[in-house]
Amino acid sequence: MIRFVLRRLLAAIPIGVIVTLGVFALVFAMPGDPLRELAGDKPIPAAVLAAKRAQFHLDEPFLVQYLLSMKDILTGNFGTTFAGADIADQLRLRIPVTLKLTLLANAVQWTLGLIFGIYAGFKRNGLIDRSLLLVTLVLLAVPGLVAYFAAQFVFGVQLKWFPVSGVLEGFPNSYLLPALVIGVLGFAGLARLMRTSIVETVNADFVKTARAKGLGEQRVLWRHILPNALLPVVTFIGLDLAGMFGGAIITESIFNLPGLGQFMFQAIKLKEGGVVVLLSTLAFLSFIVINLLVDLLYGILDPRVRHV
Amino acid sequence: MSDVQAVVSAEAQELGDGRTLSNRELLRALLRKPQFVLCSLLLLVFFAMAAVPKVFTSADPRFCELSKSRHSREPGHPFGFDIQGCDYFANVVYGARPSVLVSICASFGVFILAGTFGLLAGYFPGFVDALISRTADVLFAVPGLVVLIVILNSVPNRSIWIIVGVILLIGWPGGMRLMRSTVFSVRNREYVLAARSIGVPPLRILRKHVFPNAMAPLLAMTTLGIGGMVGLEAALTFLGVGLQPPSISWGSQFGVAASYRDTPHLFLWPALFISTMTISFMIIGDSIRDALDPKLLR
Amino acid sequence: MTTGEVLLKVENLSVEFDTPRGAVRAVDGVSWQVRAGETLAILGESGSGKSVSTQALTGILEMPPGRIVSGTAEYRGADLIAMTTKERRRIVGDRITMVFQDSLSALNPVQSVGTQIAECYRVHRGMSKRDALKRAAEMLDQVRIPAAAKRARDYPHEFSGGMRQRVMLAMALALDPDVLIADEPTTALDVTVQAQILELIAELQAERDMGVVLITHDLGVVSDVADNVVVMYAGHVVERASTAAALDRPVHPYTEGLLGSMPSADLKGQELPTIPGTPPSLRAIPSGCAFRPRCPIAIGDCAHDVPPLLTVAPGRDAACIRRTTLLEREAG
Amino acid sequence: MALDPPAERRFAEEVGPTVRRLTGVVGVALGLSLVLASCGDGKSSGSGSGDGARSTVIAIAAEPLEYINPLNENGSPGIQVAMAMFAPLVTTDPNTGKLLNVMADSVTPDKNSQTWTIKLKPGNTFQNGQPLTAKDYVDSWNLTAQGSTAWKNNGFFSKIEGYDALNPETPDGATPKPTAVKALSGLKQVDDLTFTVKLKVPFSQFGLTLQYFGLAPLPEEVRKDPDAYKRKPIGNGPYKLAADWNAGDDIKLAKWDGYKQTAPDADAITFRFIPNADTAYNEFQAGTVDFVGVPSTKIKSFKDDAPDQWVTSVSSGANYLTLPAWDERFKNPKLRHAFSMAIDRKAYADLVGLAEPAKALVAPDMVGYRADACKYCDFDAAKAKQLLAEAGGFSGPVNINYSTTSATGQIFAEALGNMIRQNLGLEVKYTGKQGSEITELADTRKLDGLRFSGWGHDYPSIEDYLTPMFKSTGDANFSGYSNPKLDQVLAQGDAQPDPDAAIKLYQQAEDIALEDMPLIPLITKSDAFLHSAKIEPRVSKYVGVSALWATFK
Repeated sequence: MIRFVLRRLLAAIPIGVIVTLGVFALVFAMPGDPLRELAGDKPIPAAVLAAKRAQFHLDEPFLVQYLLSMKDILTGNFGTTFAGADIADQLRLRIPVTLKLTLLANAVQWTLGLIFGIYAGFKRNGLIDRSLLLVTLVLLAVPGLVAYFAAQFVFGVQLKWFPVSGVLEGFPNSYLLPALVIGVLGFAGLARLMRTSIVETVNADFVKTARAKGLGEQRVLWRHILPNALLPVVTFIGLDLAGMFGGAIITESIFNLPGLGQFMFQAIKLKEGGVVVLLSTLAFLSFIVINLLVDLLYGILDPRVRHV
Repeated sequence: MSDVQAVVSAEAQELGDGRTLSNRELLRALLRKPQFVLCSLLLLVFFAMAAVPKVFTSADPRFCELSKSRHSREPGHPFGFDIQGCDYFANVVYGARPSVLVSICASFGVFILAGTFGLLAGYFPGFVDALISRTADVLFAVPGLVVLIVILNSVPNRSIWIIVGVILLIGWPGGMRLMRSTVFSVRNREYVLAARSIGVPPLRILRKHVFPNAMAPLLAMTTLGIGGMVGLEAALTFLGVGLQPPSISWGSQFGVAASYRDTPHLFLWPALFISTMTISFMIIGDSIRDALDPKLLR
Repeated sequence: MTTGEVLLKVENLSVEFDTPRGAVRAVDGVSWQVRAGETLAILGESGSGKSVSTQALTGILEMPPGRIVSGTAEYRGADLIAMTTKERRRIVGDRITMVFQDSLSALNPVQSVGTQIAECYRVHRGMSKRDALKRAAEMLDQVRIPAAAKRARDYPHEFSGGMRQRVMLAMALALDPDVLIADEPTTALDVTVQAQILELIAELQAERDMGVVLITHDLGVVSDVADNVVVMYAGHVVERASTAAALDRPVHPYTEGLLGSMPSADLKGQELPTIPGTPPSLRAIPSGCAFRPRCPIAIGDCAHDVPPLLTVAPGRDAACIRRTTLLEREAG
Repeated sequence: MALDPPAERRFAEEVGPTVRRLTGVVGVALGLSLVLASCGDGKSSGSGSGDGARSTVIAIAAEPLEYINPLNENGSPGIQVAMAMFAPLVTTDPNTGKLLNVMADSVTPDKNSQTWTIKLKPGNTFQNGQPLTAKDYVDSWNLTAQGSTAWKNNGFFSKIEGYDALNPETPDGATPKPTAVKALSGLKQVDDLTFTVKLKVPFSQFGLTLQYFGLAPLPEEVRKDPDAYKRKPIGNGPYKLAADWNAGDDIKLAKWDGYKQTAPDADAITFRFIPNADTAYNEFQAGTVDFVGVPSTKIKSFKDDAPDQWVTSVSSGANYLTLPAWDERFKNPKLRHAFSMAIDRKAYADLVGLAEPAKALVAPDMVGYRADACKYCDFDAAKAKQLLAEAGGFSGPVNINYSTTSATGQIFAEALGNMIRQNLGLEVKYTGKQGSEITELADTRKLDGLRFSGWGHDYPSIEDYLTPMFKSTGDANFSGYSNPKLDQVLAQGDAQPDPDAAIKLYQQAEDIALEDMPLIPLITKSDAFLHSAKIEPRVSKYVGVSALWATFK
């Protein structure tokens, strides 16, 4: 097991290097001068620009800039953004926001998705199942933008059930509306997957065996079908979680949640290679770690793929 | 987009060991489903709009009178006017082309790329597999939207082809994984072994034996994913990296109109068209999936 | 020692499937019975309805799309089909148990085999977890699995095919059932293992005075272990006889054909004769006698009516209008 | 900068990048005051406005500030906050437009306006209790003028003698080293409350520029270690931080007792940063903020959304379509006139909202403005076509650049593009880029095609429109325009001591520019703001809309 983990982590290193280098190169190749971006349309004295350029190593060649950024990241010495924000502060501030949002959204998504998916899968072709299929189709077809704007306007501005935006009311109030929207939009996928998985599993031979053993329906469902049907769902949930440090750029922007997504978007606009790479590294690390955890969990759930 | 993709791939994965239908059988099975027929007709209408918009409207979408900006409908202008005072119906009709092109080309391109790479990776374990899979890992690990934004911000001219290209770049790994795992299950089947033993060259085996038997799940995933592409295009406009005028597309129409709450017709129509097209694609994807499902064939 | 009591008696069982293209009759008016200590073989090609009939009467058939149209299946006089699910569950899994063909997919992949066997004791006997597990290990030992106590903690994929089939057997026999329905229990195994398993079943059957219903497409298996045989074709019983009699003098041309295509020492060096044609799809069963298109002795009348199952000799039934008595075989 | 609606960056860029000048003292003050002052309302939904009735929550549609340091701040969000926490030397009287002293007791130029003597009022202190002295100003300004400090208001001091010694030319890209010289030779402390400023050349408007909030003094402890104080500024103005201010938090201010000058009404002010302007607008509608700028997408609907709760600023400044002088295809003035006359300014102004068609190159509220200055600014499609034909047509598509940072950039670009296409029969294409990228391309003369631009004066004179944008060496001459004759007329105007005579000369220069038309005048526009029922923002035709100085009902 330890060997498995180590092997996976070692394999991640070259990928991490390529990811960070690639992202840095992309940002580096973006047209325009990063510092001018910072200044908006206002002329900035040459001396000020030069001083800033030196401070952020923008006068160095590409590879040196990249290595300096990586050094900063690896030594935990994040420095400041072009605008002067302490990056470590920003992370301390923003990671919890993104975590709260994604976890709450995922909780909504999982709860709804699992409940409806399991129910629909068990009562296949029933009323609930058919409605679920229809509703999920519609949900999957609604562009996220529509949903976010509509929800903010209806539930925030008009009905005043939720705060319109921001995080002032803290957790969970401020996060409820965006998390609900993300969760409801996302539940469609999970519910369909769960349902499909159950339908597939119901037909498996071992379910026949279980029935032939004279087990009650409930026991067959919960002890035999569900543990097997959950396996692909675990993978899906893992992928979902692994992507969470990417942040929800659009949701965070519309609901004014100061999370990693907005930070990333801002950094891209300002061409802050260092920040973009730092955030990409974070996203990458969480991707690797969560994937690893999911694989380990999967190994526990499914003895066939145990990693020794 | 990624959500839909993940679900679809997981859903489709179950088909991996399914037996394959002949095309005619598949078509016959599909035509028996009314929802499939209805959605196909709808899509045909959309495709026709994309191909020959003139048939649907005689108005010039680019004839605009600013004084009519955002007016609601009037005789001869069933959808009213857009912000520029152009006939909105004509604009929505003409908007079909980029939307359909982006969604179809991106999906089809992803299908081709993912299919090819998946075939290669699944059939040639070792170096080829490692190369392709590790590349996919890299792309998986970077948030897709970030790559989209960065690249689209960098290119001098955002045409639909650029947008399609970037979607291809970040879209293929998901399908590749699916294809690869399907190929794994097919590559040791008797007919493949037989072909190999009589010395059929590998590429021919891939083309004639492996691909036809392994493509069903990827195909289902692709059809289910097509609709999401239009929504993605709208999101790009919101983020300031969408299509530029004079291109007219549902995504950019919606993206631009989203802020104008007081004239709801501006976003209702494109949103309706986007959703209808998306749902149609999904139902068709569902139908194909069901038709391919061996459990229902018994 | 066998009491010879009739344990399970199936009468006129018909099962249909609802498909998008209309109902399909998979089992049509099937009757058979099995006594304590007896091994009854149900012989047929795939699609002949042999598995469906047993799955229907035990209630494990997916219903819908499956549907029992008519018939009874009496276990010691109580009709399983008319029973409520709850009542049936007290018998199926306890008094009547089943073994399936593909043991890898028939065992729950995420539970250890011990747990799966123990579940029988827990559900039907209400035993504690620990006791149940202990009994499960004993059961594994009885089916000759080495180091049974240790292996009980292993998962299905960690066993070889033969060992896994023994696990299935252990599970089926855990509660000392009266009737064991073995659905192609050895098909996926190689010949030596197959023989071991059949031998094991026979041994355990003798110990327990159990009725065994052996579903198979393999005439060789039938000849080795079955006392009586029921031959099915396209959902119908076409012949019913003691194994010895059927092998010796088959009445129905289908049985005859099967027998002819069995490899044997006599035919060494010759091409193996086969039954021409393929079994019909259930969607398109020929009118009259379903075997007609492949039958060497078919006549025009065969197309008119489904041939009834007629007694052609004491203890021998066959459904063929050309051979309504045993003697006609010689004549035909 | 007046053009820059302080409320939000996106907003600012919506008609086109508005060029703002660092030195723009008046301009900055004008623009910023729009935003600054709002006072709160009692029902501000418990979302963190201070307690008590006289508190205000002001929405700022921008990313949260990272520090408060007026000297290193030239964006409106930062200056808005600085306006509450720091006090300027002088300010403009909102009622009369006259200059008023705040920290200064007197500001006196010498005969030729080259050396200025600034005397401070006695008794003022910083919020840490330390007295405010001339030394604080001199040292703060010297620190900022030092290039290696890299503070954004460095450029302001370039007019002062000795600036070049603190900012030596560095080879392109090289890092400026701290210079041996640490002080501007033109800056002299006379006594505790008096200092003098010697300019490189005479400049009669220098006194006006001193109201810029970017010139605020920093106390000694802050000057020694500015980084340590970036989140706990020590000001000399009416408000101080009410609580610890951490990254991303609202900025909560409370009235500071030690402030001895006239102070606004509010007891407490909260600045809340909401980067998405539409979201900020929604927050206002939900009643959680008291003051918000109306984003461009809501210009048509705000009066219905918040009846009786809106104010508009008096517009000042102008918006243009800039033609590239470096592109041969645009050389012919007739072609430029054709473009100008193909534009239906009335319809365009209606689309933008709160806007009027432009009829001159300078803002309508300037002395010297002539409503009939532009002979080519009336919409006449037939005439435009004819002029285009006379000019020999135009080859290739016309490219229109727009800023993607703004929600409406693309919409406005399309509107103009449609007019050019329909009225001139030319093919039009569009390029969306980030605002700064467009500026950079224009700066380096690489931009292809038209762009939007805007200008707000730094001091109320038509000269401040003509010199920066049309003089060959003008610092905002992004069109690359150069006409020696215009330069000459401008120079004559600068040398003319009689104001009326000078204006005549400047008007001549405007006529030359209109004939050549490097920029096509488009519209002048106002900004709108919403306020809660409890407050009434101060609206002044001289300094615009102020939330900071709102009165409570």
